[in-house]
Amino acid sequence: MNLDNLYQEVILDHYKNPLNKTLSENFDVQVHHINPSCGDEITLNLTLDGQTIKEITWDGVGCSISQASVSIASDLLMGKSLSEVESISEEFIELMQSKGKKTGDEAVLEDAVALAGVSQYPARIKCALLGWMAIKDATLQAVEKR
Amino acid sequence: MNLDNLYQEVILDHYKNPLNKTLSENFDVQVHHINPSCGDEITLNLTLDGQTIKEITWDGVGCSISQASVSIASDLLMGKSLSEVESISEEFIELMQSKGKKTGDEAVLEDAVALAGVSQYPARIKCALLGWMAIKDATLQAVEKR
Amino acid sequence: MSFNPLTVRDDFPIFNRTIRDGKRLVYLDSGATSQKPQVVIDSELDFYRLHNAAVHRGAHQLAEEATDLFEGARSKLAEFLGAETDEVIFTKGATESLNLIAYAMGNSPRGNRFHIAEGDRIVLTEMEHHANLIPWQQLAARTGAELIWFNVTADGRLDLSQISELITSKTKVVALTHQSNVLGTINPLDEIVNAAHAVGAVVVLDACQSVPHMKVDVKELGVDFLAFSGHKALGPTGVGIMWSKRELLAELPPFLTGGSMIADVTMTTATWAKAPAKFEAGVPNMAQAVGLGVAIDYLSAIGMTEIAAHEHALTSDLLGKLLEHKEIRVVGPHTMDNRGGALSFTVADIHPHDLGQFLDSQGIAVRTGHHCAWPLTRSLGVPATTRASLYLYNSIEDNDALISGIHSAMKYFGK
Amino acid sequence: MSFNPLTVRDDFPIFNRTIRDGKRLVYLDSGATSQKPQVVIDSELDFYRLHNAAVHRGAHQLAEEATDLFEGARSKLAEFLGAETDEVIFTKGATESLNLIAYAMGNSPRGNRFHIAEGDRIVLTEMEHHANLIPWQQLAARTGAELIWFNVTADGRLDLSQISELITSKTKVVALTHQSNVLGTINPLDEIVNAAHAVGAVVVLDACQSVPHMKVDVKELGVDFLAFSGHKALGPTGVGIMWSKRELLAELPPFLTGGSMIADVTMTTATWAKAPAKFEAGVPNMAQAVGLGVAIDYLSAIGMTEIAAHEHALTSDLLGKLLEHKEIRVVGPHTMDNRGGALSFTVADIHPHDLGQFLDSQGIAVRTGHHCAWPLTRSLGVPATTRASLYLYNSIEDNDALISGIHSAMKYFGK
Ligand SMILES: Cc1ncc(COP(=O)(O)O)c(C=O)c1O
Ligand SMILES: Cc1ncc(COP(=O)(O)O)c(C=O)c1O
Repeated sequence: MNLDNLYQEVILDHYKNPLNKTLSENFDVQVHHINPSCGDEITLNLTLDGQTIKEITWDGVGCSISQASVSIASDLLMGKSLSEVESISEEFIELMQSKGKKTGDEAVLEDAVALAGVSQYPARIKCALLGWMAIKDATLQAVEKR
Repeated sequence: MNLDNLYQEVILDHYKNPLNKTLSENFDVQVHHINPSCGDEITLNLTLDGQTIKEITWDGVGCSISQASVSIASDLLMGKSLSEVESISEEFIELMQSKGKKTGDEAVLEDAVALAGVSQYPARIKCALLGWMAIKDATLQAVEKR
Repeated sequence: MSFNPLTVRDDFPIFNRTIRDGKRLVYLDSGATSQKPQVVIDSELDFYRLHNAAVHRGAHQLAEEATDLFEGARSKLAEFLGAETDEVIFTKGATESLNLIAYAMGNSPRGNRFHIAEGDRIVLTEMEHHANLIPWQQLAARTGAELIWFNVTADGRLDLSQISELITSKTKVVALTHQSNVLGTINPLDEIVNAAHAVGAVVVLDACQSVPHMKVDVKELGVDFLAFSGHKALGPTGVGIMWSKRELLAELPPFLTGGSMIADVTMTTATWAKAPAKFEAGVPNMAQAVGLGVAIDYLSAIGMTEIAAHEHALTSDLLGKLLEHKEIRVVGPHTMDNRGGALSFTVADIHPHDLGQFLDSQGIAVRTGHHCAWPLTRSLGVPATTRASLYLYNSIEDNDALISGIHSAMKYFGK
Repeated sequence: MSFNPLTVRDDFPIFNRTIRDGKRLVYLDSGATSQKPQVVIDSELDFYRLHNAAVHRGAHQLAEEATDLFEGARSKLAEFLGAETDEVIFTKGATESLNLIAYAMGNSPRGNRFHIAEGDRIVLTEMEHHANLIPWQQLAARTGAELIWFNVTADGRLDLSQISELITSKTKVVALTHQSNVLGTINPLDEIVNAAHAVGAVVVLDACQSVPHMKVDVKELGVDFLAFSGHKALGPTGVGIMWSKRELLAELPPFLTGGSMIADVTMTTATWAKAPAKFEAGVPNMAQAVGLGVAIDYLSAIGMTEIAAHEHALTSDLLGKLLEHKEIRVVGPHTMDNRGGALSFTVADIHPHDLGQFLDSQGIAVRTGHHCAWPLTRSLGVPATTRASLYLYNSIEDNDALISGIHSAMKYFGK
């Protein structure tokens, strides 16, 4: 097992230069998620436009995996329809649980395939999922709110 | 280890024909002791006369060891001075804790030396001590009462 | 019997030793604790030797492996019980599991479905083990709730005739044993579960004497909580299970608090993780949980149906042989329907403690006393009994050793 | 150093394995859990293989032997701690021990010296592990008592300046850790114990990080309750100790209720056995208690003073090496007085989780995160740190491996 599988260039890039890491002033829903096992925290704002996610912005502290993952997810899922968001998220979760057996479909997951290596480090899966779970939660709340 | 060391003739005799096993009507103190690990129970009446135990009577249910031991103790300690009772009881407790290494001084313990074998069966020591503990408790209470 | 208990016995190293100067070990005390197969012992050993680390807490390889093994054991237990993985809580034993349920209910604030207060009722049975009696007495005392119970008939069955007086709209909890550790009685659950659910009460099942001996599927039973101890099911000491439904665990407040069970903590407040973590504060009994998983594998490989059939045949044989003697009084059902392999009896007026001691001198291990069900033995008029309890490694020759031991004891004590 | 850690390491089978494709195991996570010497593993194995039976419950030979071993372990623990035998309670771990104390106090009726009510105060410190924080939060919430605490200074020491405002006639309990699992700080007890006793309060000591590492004598310390976990002291998982004084245990109500802890039981009432039985409901974690006894023997044979000296030297070495680097921030005392071998630090702005992962790839096991002391790490402005914690099997080469691992990590993450 090579550490470079975990810390791919793409991940370190997102970690250093995270996307959408400025909380927007306006939003439909704001959520705050914590990873209690390591103390990582994230605040995430989400706005819907009809059946589409219009905007995701966030702020937080955490390891490279959790920060890169939310950066990638916010970029990937913004502008997608709710059903696309659901299927992409499911595919990502499956990738995370694959114990190194899947590489991920780049056509669907784009940069998120770089996180494939995480699935070989069970303690890190929660890091990679933190942002995705926040987005899922925020989306559900936003839909409910209407 | 031979079971006959535990169940000596003297013990089985006391078990079949227990001494002082009729509760007296008058007493200074009545105590009720239980061995919670096996459910044995004993009620014991005790009367002092100055510095001497005047009367011990009892009733109860229990195994041969507990029944024989209280029968022997009631007989042995009745009529003895409080300080004699204390030293005899201490000697008996030491015998019980001797893990088979002591045989007991017959001049002091009389029939109670027949219980020496109990010390090799740790689970039975509590049975043998049930009556002695009741007498000790009753004596203390009787002294306090004055 | 579709397996050979003598072959099974080879898996249990303790049967290689002898008792009291060379006697064969006739172990008839599995109701107190079971013996352990080598694979279970080895699994604890391997955990310490190869994978020991604090689970859920480290990013290093040992911690990953330990977590995998620990959570793997949870999955095994869940499958074995027909439960969801996150419904299985590791405790130190059934006693803790039952206290957990009672204390957590006591911690439930007003408005919570488990909140118990004056006017509420907690329903037990007269045949409960102290572990499923005293925690409820204490909860009743703390909350002002009323404690009432099903009586036991002279032949050792639950008296259901008063069910509609006992289980009413006031009833919040019905806690009972699946199989009596004294009588061997297997209690009928359907009627009780239906009555309880009809009034919105939950059913807590003490499965200490059933899970090790028969197929138990929590969904089929329909109960709401279930508790048992690993050490009675071929597992290590120091581990037990508390199971409940996901939606109930979500509502139930935690019991033990501390590390690894929180969502967030400040100096004055704390919020909880989801089950199972919510109920597993602290570094868990990891090696023991892993060992219990292996015990479950071992039982499953033989088959719970086969084990139950084996014990049924053995119990039937022993019950018949005990009932042949008019000096022997069997306390508990004399018939084999809904009856497991715990057989309590008295022999003439030989005190059980003396009988047990004599049997021990023959290498035969039984238990004597009130078996931690004192109210039951008192109500049956037998403050103490001798109990033989059977398991998969017992055989007809063990039964015969017991019967011949009883004969010799009667001679020895002059009866 | 009067013993050779490399020889000691031979006693611990886990050091024969390698990490991540052949790397030597550099285990710096003993603060989470310690590794186990072969003798401890063997003692559990032998219990199951030769003596397994339910203690205190049977009149047969196995039960006698099991009871002897179990009670023998209790005596060893008592001697080790300078306590009386019947003052030593076996629990499943420190978390249960601390919950036991808090819940039992919560069970104390009015008139009992442990009764806690509105107006009373519970005093903690800001450096407590969640296990010595949340149970008290919950007790305060249930009783209406006030929860207050000692602050921690910037250099990781207890700020005693407010002692007279904190410990007043309203104070019933002062609960604190002996050694911080994050900072390594060893707390001064004399002043706190004297202040508490002067107002009639009891002192509860969380000794998880002290008992395994230095000579702890309960009489000398003068505290009233003490808790620790076996698994951090070379012992098995699933066993811990709660100690208190005989006269306090006599007055403290029980916590877990069930079998083997009673004097008498009816359907509606129960009275309690004397300590230790009163606090040990159910079939205990027998094999684990026995294993802990053997761990204590092992520690005593090497000598707690020698172990403390060894750790002091190692800690001093590592602290010095860490402080040399301006990119490394050590959280906790930078001097060696009253300082144990838990070293928490951050490295540049590499997240501890990433640093830990990198070190793991080199075979180095550390812990990262808030170490179950979240209020502390938050108040120090470091939501997460990396922690190396040292024990008797560590050596200077382990320290050097860590330092060189940190260098490589800085290169890897481009710092
Ligand atoms: C200071 C301190 N207190 C309490 C605990 C809790 O111990 P356990 O999780 O073994 O119950 C720990 C360890 O996790 C600790 O380091
Ligand atoms: C029916 C029943 N319930 C509860 C218990 C308590 O189990 P443990 O002592 O393992 O916690 C036992 C066994 O002792 C039992 O037989």
